Amino acid sequence: MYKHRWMLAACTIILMVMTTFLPVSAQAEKVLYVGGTQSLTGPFAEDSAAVLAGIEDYVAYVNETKKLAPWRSEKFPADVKLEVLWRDDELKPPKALSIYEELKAKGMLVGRISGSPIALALKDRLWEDQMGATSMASGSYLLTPPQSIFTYYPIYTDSCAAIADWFKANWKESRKPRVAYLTADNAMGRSLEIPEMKAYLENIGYEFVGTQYVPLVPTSPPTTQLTWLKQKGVDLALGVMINPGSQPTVKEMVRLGMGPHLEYHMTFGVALPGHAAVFAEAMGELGDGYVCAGSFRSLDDIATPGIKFCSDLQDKYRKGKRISHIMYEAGVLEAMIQVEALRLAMQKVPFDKLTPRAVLEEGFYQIKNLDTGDISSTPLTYGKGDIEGVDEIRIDQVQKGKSVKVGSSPVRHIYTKK
Amino acid sequence: MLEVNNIEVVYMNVIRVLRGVSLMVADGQIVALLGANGGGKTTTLKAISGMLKTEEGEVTDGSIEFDGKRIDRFGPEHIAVLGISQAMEGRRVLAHLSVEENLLVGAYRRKDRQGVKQDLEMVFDYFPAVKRLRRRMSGYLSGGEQQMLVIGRALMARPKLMLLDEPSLGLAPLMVQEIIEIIKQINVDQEMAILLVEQNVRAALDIAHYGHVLENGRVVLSGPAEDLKDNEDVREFYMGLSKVGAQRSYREVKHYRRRKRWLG
Amino acid sequence: MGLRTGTFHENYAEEMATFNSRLRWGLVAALIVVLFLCPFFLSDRMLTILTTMGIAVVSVHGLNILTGYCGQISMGHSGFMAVGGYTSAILCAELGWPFWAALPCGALAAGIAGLLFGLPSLKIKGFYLIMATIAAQFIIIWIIIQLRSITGGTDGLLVPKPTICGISLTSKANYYYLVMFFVVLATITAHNIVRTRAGRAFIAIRDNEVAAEVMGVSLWSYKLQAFFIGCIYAGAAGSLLVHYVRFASIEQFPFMDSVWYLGMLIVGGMGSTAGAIFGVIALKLLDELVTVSGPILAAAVAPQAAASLALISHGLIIIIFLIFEPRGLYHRWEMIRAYFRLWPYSHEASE
Amino acid sequence: MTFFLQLIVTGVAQGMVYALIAIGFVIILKCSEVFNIAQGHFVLIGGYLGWTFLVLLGLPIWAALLAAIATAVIMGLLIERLMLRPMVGKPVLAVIMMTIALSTVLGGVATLLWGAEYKAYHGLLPTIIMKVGTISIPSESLIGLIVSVICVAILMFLFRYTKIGLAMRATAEDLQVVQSVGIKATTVYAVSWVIASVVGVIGGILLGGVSGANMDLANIGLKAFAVVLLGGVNSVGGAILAGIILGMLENVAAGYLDPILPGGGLAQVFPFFVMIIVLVFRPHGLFGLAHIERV
Repeated sequence: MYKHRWMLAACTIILMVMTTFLPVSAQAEKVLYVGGTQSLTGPFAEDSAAVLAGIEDYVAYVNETKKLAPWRSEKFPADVKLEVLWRDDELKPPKALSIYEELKAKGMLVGRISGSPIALALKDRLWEDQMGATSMASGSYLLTPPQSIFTYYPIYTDSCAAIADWFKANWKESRKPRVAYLTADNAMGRSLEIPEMKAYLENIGYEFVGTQYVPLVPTSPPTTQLTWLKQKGVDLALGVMINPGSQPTVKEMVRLGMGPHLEYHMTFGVALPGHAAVFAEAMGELGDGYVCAGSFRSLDDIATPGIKFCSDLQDKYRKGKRISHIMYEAGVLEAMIQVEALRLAMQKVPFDKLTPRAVLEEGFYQIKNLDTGDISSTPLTYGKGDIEGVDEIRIDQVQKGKSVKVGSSPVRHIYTKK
Repeated sequence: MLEVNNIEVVYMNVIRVLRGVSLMVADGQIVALLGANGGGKTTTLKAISGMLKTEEGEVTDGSIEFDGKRIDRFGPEHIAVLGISQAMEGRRVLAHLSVEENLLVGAYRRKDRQGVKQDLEMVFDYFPAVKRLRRRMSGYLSGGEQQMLVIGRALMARPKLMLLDEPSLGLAPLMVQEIIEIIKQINVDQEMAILLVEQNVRAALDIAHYGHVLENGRVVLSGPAEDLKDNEDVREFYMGLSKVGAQRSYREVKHYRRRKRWLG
Repeated sequence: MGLRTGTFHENYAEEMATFNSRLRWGLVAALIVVLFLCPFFLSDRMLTILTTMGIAVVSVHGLNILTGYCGQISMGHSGFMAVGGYTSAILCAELGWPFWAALPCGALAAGIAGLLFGLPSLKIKGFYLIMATIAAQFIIIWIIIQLRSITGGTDGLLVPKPTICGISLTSKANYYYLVMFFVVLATITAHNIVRTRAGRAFIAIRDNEVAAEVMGVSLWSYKLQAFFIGCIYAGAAGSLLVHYVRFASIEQFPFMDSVWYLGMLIVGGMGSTAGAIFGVIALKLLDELVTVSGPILAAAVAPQAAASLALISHGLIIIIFLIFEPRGLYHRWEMIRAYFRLWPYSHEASE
Repeated sequence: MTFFLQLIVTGVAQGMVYALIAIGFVIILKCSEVFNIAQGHFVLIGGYLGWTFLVLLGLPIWAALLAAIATAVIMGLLIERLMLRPMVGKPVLAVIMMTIALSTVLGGVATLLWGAEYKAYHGLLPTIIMKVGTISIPSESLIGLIVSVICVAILMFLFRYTKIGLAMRATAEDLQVVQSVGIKATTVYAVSWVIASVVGVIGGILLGGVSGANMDLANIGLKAFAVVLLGGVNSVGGAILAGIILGMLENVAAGYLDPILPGGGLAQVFPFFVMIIVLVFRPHGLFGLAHIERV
């Protein structure tokens, strides 16, 4: 009996595995897929889950109303149904490869990049298949050379340059301001360290001091790194750091008396993943002075049409389980871009002739001034070689526990495209 | 008190070590288990104390009864509580614990604090050498002292039956004599039954009431200690004594035959 | 035609033959043919899965020699893969070497790294060795980041498209053939290494180090040999992986991969060539199953359920195998074979 | 000079938390010869438990601590019963693999219950602000120091003067002997897992108060291994001293060498360098008891 149980178990497992490899049944209606890889495991898990929710809600909205957004008059073709297709890649490049092949085989025409390792693993393949993709990650690696991955906020170096511009504009003293990097110890954080960035900073009148690394998520306060900055007399610290990393860092900074309004004057600015709104909410007045470039608006900023739209989506499709994470906006945005690319492509190419290439060339490249209802800093424009959709960067600062817009700066395109 | 009925022991489902061993220990008796290496003496003790289970061994046949209760399915912790305590082979002191702590470990399952204290003094009375070292880390004791400590620890549990595995192994002859005498004394004073495994046959038979000889997992000879002491085979094989004057060549042939009969 | 039930060897050559019956020969040949034909009827996705499986098989064969046969537990295997991968990537990208020359160099470099980090194994074992190899993993990755000028640091390194004799290996089918060639090669060599003098020495060291030394096995030499050979496999696998992704980045060689290679060995069965393959297939299939069932589970329960599925299922599989089937799938496979071979008198062999 | 002193002070405070986590590891190792790779995951669970009780349920600090400890006790008992007991007597590798599997399962459970999210609870733990001249002492680390000292004192008392402590020390020496006197080894194992789990969870709450709870909290377990090796795997006192030494060395090395190195990030790998050096030159650590192997 023991042996039979074993065989039964083996058979069940084999059957289960087999069923997953069966092709999806052909559907009568016209279906297009939106979505792509998600990283529900790993450091971006939280962001990715919120993005997924945003994509799902936006797709449900388009399917139901056939509208693209409340403020837009264009209609999505009535006979085409959208479906969300996604797989968890656990932020492992080899896994992303097979997921990508699977989604492609299922007939997906647009892709999604959930983090820098995935971007690095997939960007060549996407380019070979001429598939356009939206991305949550935005390091300089996306630009070597600019390919078919599109971001909806500026890449990290451009964001940091915007902070440097803003800080320099408000610099009152006669001496050169001193700048250093205080950044996450991974590919994302280190994407700042390109020669062009340093050259730009020195060019606009900074004295560059050096770099300190903080673990992506520190398990102890980064006292050493901060003390070093203090000792070197740094005025502005730039970094790419996600929220879990910047909260303890800022907390320790305040404790050591470092901050724009504290006895040691130093400003800490991060490129987008710091999400000023979330940060302000979690830290309250403790986080005063923290600067974040390219952040999304806070989810309770209902006056903005895009944010109102997000809120309405949640009311409608997510009763009782509202997502408070700011990357929900990114999900809506990402779905918006993907759907727009598909819609534009369908205007030029008949439905059954749609290929990834057609969507890339007739879709993504043709997106001009896509009105996102101010979710992104500016309307989005893409083209061949132009993967950064926005051309202006919002700069927010935490003041009295609230995220406040303090300025904006044009995208500098720091990275010299090879 | 203890009754071992025709037990068979198999290790790792393959190696059969005991092939039908029976023995009895009556109240207040010292029973000696004798025999050469690999005969199954230690295995018999482990089967009784339940220690086999920690070494992938198993009693596959026969039964072990203690005070009328079958114990061959019990784990070592359970058996220890019933009143059997074992002093294992090789002076297994808890090296990084002090002497006194070692002894207290022996009395771990006892609830009567006063009794434990008295027994501690009793053990120190038996082994005055150990008393001087009561605060010392036991790993640094000499071989004889460690052996005393191990016996003392077994004693601390106030067992009804004590299993002693080769208390004389690797000790100087004088020390052997001392330990053997103390065992006898414990037996007399405490009226404690003792099952003694020994290679030092003469010393064992001096104090034992009854003896069994194990060869290849079988009891080949048993009887009162006095009889065994006089037994020609025992004398020859285990005490190295032979009849004076016997012709050498003949003796060797006979030796071989007799040996063969034993082992067969 | 039935299955052979006894030993029919009549001379030493037969005893030592790798495949001791015509049936075996036939099976192996058939398997190779099937592997060859795969690209003609399998989808790109299946080829991708098979290719990544193949790369893992090469790597796990190395780990099997080191851990399964020689008993030197390594939890830095992914780090050694990184050495191989980066070496060949640098040779190709910076020095313009051809792929066929860079791959063996990568393997060799990993082997040398293995020797270096294997040195502590002469003094330590068990848990301590595991710690040393974990340290190796992190130190290797750190050194790669430090050598930014040649490795690209955390940005990674673009690797040119691999070609062999003018044939571009960029198509999925071509690369699949390349990987399968290495899989077959690795399997045959791994299977044979165990039958050599060194292989027997490894097993002796695993079973009892002190006894092996007393019997004249030079621990010093053979342990290092095991590290060297095991890491050569890792290096080759790392090199294959890097050229497959056409990008070298430290994120391709995470610490957890080292752990899962060991997991594959346990599930498959330590110390058997077939076991290594079984383990890779089993865990990779589980991985795919988890990926596919993620969205379903997320819709039915909660998104977190999908995210935790991968971690929990992997952990549980290992736990179940450790408790109920510690000798791995290969042992079960042998049992089933014995069952059918002796059928209908097979009740003895079933357990 | 101020910079150096600041590094040292930070290092000591950090090292104390490492030590606390390392102690849990040492206790399991001493009693049952199990190398618990999942020790870092107890910390992870602890961090999230802290958030659950302090923020989600809004309990006062003492109640939260008690609740977390109670949860840790149950967790320790369950793990020992379900995973480790079937492994008694199995080879070292199998047991280690089991704890690795345990670590992924714990990670999965944390993801399932808390969605792998970053949960912060700044300012909910009591803090002591101290400044000596220009050097400031991290307040949470000071609390960590005090809690660690209390934990260690309790454990020392437990080991020296209680019956179960005696049984635990005896079990660490010789399992068979302990069984032969009627001590249930499984009880001892269960107690050691409970202690390790409680200590880990307390460490997790302390760290959670510093940096918030996140999946990466588990990585601190790897640093604790370096501490354990440096101190000697079977020495509780060694773990404390080694924790402080390592915390200091790590900070000084990172403070002075990081700016020179092209890639930086030395603090993260420094424990592993220490580990290799210790393994090569002094495998039983600074304070460990040398083990004599018998064939």
